[in-house]
Amino acid sequence: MSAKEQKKAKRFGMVIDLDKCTGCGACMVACMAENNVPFKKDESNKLDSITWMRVFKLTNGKEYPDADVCYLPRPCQHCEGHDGHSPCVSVCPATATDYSRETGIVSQIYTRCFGCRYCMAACPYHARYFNWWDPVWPKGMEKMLSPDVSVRMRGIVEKCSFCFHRYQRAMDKAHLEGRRELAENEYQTACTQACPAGAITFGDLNNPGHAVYKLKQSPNAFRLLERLGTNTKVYYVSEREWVRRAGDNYLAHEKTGQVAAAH
Amino acid sequence: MSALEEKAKESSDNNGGFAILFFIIGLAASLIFGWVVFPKLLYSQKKQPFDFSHALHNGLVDNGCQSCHFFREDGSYAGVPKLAQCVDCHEDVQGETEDEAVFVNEYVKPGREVPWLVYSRQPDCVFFSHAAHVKSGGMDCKTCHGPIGESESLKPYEENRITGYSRDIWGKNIAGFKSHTWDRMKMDDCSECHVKNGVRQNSVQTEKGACFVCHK
Amino acid sequence: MKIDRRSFLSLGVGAGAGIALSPLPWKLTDDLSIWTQMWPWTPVPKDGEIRYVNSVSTLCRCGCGIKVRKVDDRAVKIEGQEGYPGSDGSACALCMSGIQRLYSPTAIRMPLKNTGTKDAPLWQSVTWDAAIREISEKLGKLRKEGKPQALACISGSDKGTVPALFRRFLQAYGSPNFMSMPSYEDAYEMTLKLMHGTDSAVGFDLENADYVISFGSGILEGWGSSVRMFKAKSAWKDKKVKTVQVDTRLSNSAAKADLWLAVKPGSESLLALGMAAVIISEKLYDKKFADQYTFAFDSWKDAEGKEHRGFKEFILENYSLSYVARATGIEESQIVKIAKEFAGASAPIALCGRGQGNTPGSVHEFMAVHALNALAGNINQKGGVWAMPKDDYIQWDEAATDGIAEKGLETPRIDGAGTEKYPLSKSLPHRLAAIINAAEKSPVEVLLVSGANPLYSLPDSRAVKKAFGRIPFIVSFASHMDETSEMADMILPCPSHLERYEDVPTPAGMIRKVTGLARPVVRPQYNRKNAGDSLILIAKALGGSIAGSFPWAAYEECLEKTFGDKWKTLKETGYITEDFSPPYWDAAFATPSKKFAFMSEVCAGAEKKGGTGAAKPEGEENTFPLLLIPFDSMRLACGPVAPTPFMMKTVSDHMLKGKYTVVEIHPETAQKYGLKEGKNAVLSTPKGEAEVKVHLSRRTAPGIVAMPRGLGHSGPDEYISGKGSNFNELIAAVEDPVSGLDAAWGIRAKLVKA
Amino acid sequence: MFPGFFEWIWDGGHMLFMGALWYALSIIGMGLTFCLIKSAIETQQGKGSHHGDGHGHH
Amino acid sequence: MDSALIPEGVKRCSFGKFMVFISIVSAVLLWGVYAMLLCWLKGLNQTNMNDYYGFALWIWADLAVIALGGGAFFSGFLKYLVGKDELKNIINYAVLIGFICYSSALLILAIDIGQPLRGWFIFWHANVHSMLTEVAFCLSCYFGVLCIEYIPLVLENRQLNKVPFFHNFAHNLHEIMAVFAATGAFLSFFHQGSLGGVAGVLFGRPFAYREGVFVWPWTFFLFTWSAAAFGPCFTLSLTKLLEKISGKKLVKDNVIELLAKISGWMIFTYTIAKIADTYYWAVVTAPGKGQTLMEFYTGNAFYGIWILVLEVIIGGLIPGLILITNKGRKNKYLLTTAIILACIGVSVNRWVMVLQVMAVPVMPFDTWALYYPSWQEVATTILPVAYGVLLIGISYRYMPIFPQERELNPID
Repeated sequence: MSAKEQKKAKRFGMVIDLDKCTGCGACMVACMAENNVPFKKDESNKLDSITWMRVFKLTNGKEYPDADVCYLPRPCQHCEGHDGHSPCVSVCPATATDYSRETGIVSQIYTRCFGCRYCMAACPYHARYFNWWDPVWPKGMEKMLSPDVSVRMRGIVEKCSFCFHRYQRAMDKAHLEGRRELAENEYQTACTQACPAGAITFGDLNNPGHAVYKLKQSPNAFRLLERLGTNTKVYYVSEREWVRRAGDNYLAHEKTGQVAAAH
Repeated sequence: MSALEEKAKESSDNNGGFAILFFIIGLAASLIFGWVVFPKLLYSQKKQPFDFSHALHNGLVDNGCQSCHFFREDGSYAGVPKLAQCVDCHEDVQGETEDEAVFVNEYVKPGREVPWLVYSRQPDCVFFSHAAHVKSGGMDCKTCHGPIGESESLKPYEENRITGYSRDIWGKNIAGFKSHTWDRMKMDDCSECHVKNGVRQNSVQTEKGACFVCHK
Repeated sequence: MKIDRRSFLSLGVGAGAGIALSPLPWKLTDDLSIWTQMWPWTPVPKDGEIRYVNSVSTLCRCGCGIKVRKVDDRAVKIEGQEGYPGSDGSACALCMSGIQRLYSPTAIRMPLKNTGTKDAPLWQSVTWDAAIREISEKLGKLRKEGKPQALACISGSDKGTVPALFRRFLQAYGSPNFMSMPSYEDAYEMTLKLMHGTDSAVGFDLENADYVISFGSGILEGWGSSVRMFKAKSAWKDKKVKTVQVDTRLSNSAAKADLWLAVKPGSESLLALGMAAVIISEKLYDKKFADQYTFAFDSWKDAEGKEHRGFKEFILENYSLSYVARATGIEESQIVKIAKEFAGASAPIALCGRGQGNTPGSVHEFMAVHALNALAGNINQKGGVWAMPKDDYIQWDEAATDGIAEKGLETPRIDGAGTEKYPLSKSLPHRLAAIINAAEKSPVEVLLVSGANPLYSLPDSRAVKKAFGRIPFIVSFASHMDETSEMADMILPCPSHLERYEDVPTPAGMIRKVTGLARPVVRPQYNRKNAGDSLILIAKALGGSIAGSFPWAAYEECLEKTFGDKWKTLKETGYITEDFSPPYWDAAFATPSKKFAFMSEVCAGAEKKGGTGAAKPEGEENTFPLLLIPFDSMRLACGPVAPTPFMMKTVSDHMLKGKYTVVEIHPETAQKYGLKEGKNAVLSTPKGEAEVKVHLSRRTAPGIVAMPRGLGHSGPDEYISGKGSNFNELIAAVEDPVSGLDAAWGIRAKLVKA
Repeated sequence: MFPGFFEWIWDGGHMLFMGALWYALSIIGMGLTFCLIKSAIETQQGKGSHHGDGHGHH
Repeated sequence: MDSALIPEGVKRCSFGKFMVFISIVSAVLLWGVYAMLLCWLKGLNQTNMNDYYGFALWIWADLAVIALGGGAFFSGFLKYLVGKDELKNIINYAVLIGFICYSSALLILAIDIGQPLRGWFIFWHANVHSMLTEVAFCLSCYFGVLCIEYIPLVLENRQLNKVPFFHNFAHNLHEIMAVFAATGAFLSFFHQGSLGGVAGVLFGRPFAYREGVFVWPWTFFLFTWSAAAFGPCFTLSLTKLLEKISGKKLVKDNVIELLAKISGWMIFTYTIAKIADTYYWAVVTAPGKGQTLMEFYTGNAFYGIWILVLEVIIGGLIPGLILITNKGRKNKYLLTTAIILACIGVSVNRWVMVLQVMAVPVMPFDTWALYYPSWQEVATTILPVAYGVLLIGISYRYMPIFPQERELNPID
């Protein structure tokens, strides 16, 4: 069974069209609502504000009126690194974060994590968040919490899970119906579903039948900090060269998209 | 520790043996405390709202456990029955037991859900798919839940005062030993079976099942 | 033998060894770590059966079709409802986080009476009976005194059954003073009235347009039916439809457009007219439309033989390319290029209404932009601008009026709408504050507020606050505490949007009729009544013809009767739609000439040579050297509903930092006034001042201060209030000379280091 | 930490790391035990007493 | 009052004076304990750390004290394994300082983690691929060794030594100390390296990342080397400090000079290795990841190239050069300057490898994150200092730390 399963290994990932992303923030809200993300009275210090999905603002640095901005939604990139050794997975001392070869998802187990924050130091995308505070919901509002996702306690690290609970739920249904495989639309992340501009596409990057498979092959597709060898599963697409260039560190003479870590 | 013990030993010829005696007294007392008294202190005993005979009901239904503990259409598992499932038969007191009367008068009539204490409730961090185990894995209920379907009354619910979890998760045995598959429901017990059956050994970290199989 | 220290030591060592060999320390260590997973103060969500309920969210202006995920009777998540017209499968951030409003601790749970003062309210809960009695007694007395016109109402909208019930109540009561909160839809309505001669709402066939030019409309900032706009924008990208954004600031719409035309502030209409001039002079306009279906395109002689100049000549004379280029800051070649592209496209569309469209704007500007659509011949055409008949599902009998009511209804409106000065407008609530403040005694003695938060949303909100302080009796129909409710004397709480039935009329810009139904998704939590129900109760308590005008037992019955045989479908499917195909040009216009009018008689004389068409911002340039303009964001809500905690979390730290609004200024401006990134400054305008933080950005031109709208709420919600400043406290309304609508797009300002 | 734990894998890395660890731990443990026992025996034999007051010898 | 506890043949200040000293230091200690309790009870929101700065002052303090405490293992290594017998005159003090440093390091780690009650997961559920696991294991084991090395010192107190068992136990521990020292040195070599590895393996952070051999990045070796090199300087500076305070010569010059000489050569060679490493990193590693050296040192308000100069030249090359010359070691002022500069140098290195790593943006559109510690962080960082001062004070007063003290300061 396991050898067969291995063959069908999935690599769930995203392709985000940055030319479509409007920076409206719907993905962030959908993510927060889906994943019981806590909120504080003041969230304007973005350095301690938990947003699994964060929309970064990129600017081209040019003078008015040649200035341009672009928004870049950044979920956890679910790095594969080299054979699943993503920057964060290999450093966690207590095996609280793991890479699944079955789905390609980097998990974070809140009850295992003891809050050393080494994974945060390791993640160049700042996709990991520490619960500096106890999560507190205003009286009565804890009613909105979803039982599908554990509420995190103070003192541990959390991050985007690609809405893995949706996969679990969908698999539940599949098991009941005697299936082991999910259709593309059966497992979609909350942000993908919520994006009104349709900028996010989610699916199995290994499956030629899924939309992401084709989209990631666009000549305008790139990944964040690709040359670090993080081997991420979130692809971005933009027709604008300055945006593609902003996705990685380039030396002045290097051409956009010409440098990437070998795998 | 043994430095002191040795020190006590060498202290003097006339009370050296006495020191050993005290050592033994201390040892015995704390062993008794740790093995016998401590578990009693650690767990609080709670009574179920009223008693329930699985055996009796099991005899009345056609479909075994799934008659009441069923799957919902979305694949999720309904678990402990809701009031609505019981009222069909229990609209009025029909049997002779006091417990049924309690059920009908205190819960059915005011339309209040029974606050059952669930022995097998896993911690919130656990995702358990009954569908995967029962439907795809072909497991029976007994493997994890034991012969509860044959029980005639409900045992007291023991709750760990510190963690708030049911004792059945850690197991009755305070040392954590088990003699049946259903004696404990800790992660090790899940992984034992998963490893044995080779269920998707996909974790990069452990070469066993990945964390997100059972966690949420 | 003696028991000495050593014996005790032995005992201790033995005990220690025994404990170590027992499960106690190990189990305790384990349990303590497990305890940290389940700290009693960390909530554990209860599991249950998951169900989805469809409804329509009324939080945003467009009304997003939503699908609510429930676990037993708890609503846990809101998603977009597939297939819902317009929003189809998505919802805006506000509607998506609506559960936070449902379960907000600031929800008003029972009728409240203010027993303190307006400045320091002291809320006392009262029974519904007592509340209704007190209100009806007040109202009864006012009528007895023969001044029913002293009752006024501010409604969030003028569409749908609840606003209709308020309008009806005022009519039966005898007051003409029903006001609805202004928006760009009012300006469009007036534009269509003047140019088409019809009483209609504007519709845009966005999905079929093949060239889009937006004159400041925040396509991606919440303008129109926001989710529909997002979807349209993405579709344009896929279909390679060119989009041009005319904007002073690099808004998100501008950034996403294929071309951003960074015009000088307030010169949008000039650019439109400049483009018109190019189109006319290059003869690129739709000749068939211009020749056959327009009036006064060319110069003409009237019956008396008097020469009248036509639109063509007027434009060519006054809007030369060089002048327009100079005034807008857009290069001549660019204007020509855009004009040619626009006229050359098969379905070009030009949109108007700045930002989210919360301020109506200048009617001339709308007319200038609409003239472009006309020149392109894209009126009532596929991919063009349509004049849509308004929703007509409310067909109630005329409200009965008695003598007092009739007399009251004859008095002129307090806000001046429909009077000699502004005969075309229906409601001008932004004028109310100044009128009340100028009067010796407030002409409004009882004010009903429903679905609106005028104290926050109207310009010059300090003056509004002062005016509201002078109104003797304010009744607020609200579900949550907001700025206006805090000024009320009585609050009649409404169920939240997920606990009540309500019809949701066709959203702005749609090209078919859509009526949605918001429904109770969860069991109502508190002792609240729908505004319609409260109103029916008040009417019944007042008796007479007023009670007679409200024949329904309850609001739900009213809804049911209103929709008649459609009610069943509405309730089952959640919405009903009705396709609409616009009439051809020969039957489309209802002006005296039955033709499209480029220039309306009403505006004659108002347009001077080379006029910009835009309002002049208030303030002296000497004292206030900068221009303050607002900008909108989808991450903030500017309507009657305040943003949710989730939305506040998404707000960039370039918009809000701690308790300060962050304003955008160009680095050059910063240098000129000695301001630094992230530092505090005092922003003042002729209307007020606020302490802000500055963010240096090249998205705005030098000399401009751009400030986000939707911040600066006050009130009990600690997640929303006390954060930043309300833009409306700094801006003043500028009356459009034709319509009286607020045409302000900015105000002069000063920024000084704090 | 111990073979049989969920996190344990029988691979080179684990064996090397844990081997070194257990090796060091056992040296420390054995050394300490050796000293304790030796000292106890020596004490029983009456060594180490500077003050000939009769204590510590049989 | 406490004269019965004071080692024979040495002079100590009056008990009253000592108590004043104890009280003052204890007050500081209590302040630290209060801050520590705040962090434990209210959580790490008491600090100014944030999601960009997950490692901050504490981890720096942790790495710094471990590097500075490296004098213990390296002196032990030199004495027991290399056979530099003269070092027996300073090894007790080195062990004491090491003990303080390591116990402090463990305490800091216990405060620094978000879930102290789950701290044992690092052992129980160990992930052997993590450098931090290696650190935790070796650190704890080596702390055990230090305890074993420190116990005989305690037992040699005049009163405790009267107990025959204690006397024998201390003696026997001394007998096989070489075994412990060897084990300790082995463990130390590893965990000092692992601490270097903590930053060096972060392949997502070009500022920290280093290539290396097998699983170990170059920082692994550089850290071990630097701890061995700079640790003795800390031992020496604290010896000088204690001599200054007590007004007595405690260790003979030849011992000091021997240790200084060894340290000097270690520092010198380390600095050359560090320069080579920096060069390779600046020319090959970082550009390979798309970044230039100066990108790491510009565009922010604090981290300039000065910090590299301070670390490598002022805190490395200069003290190294002073200490390898006979003249430098003999000159009291030069020696003192060199050992202080060396301590600064290694501390700056640890700072850079912790805090600057956090501060440098990696995503091109990200910005520098600067940070300053909260008072709770400062207090909990001072806590181990106070604890160390206290322990040195007590140990010096009641235990025969310096074998040469009696000889150098005869009481008439």
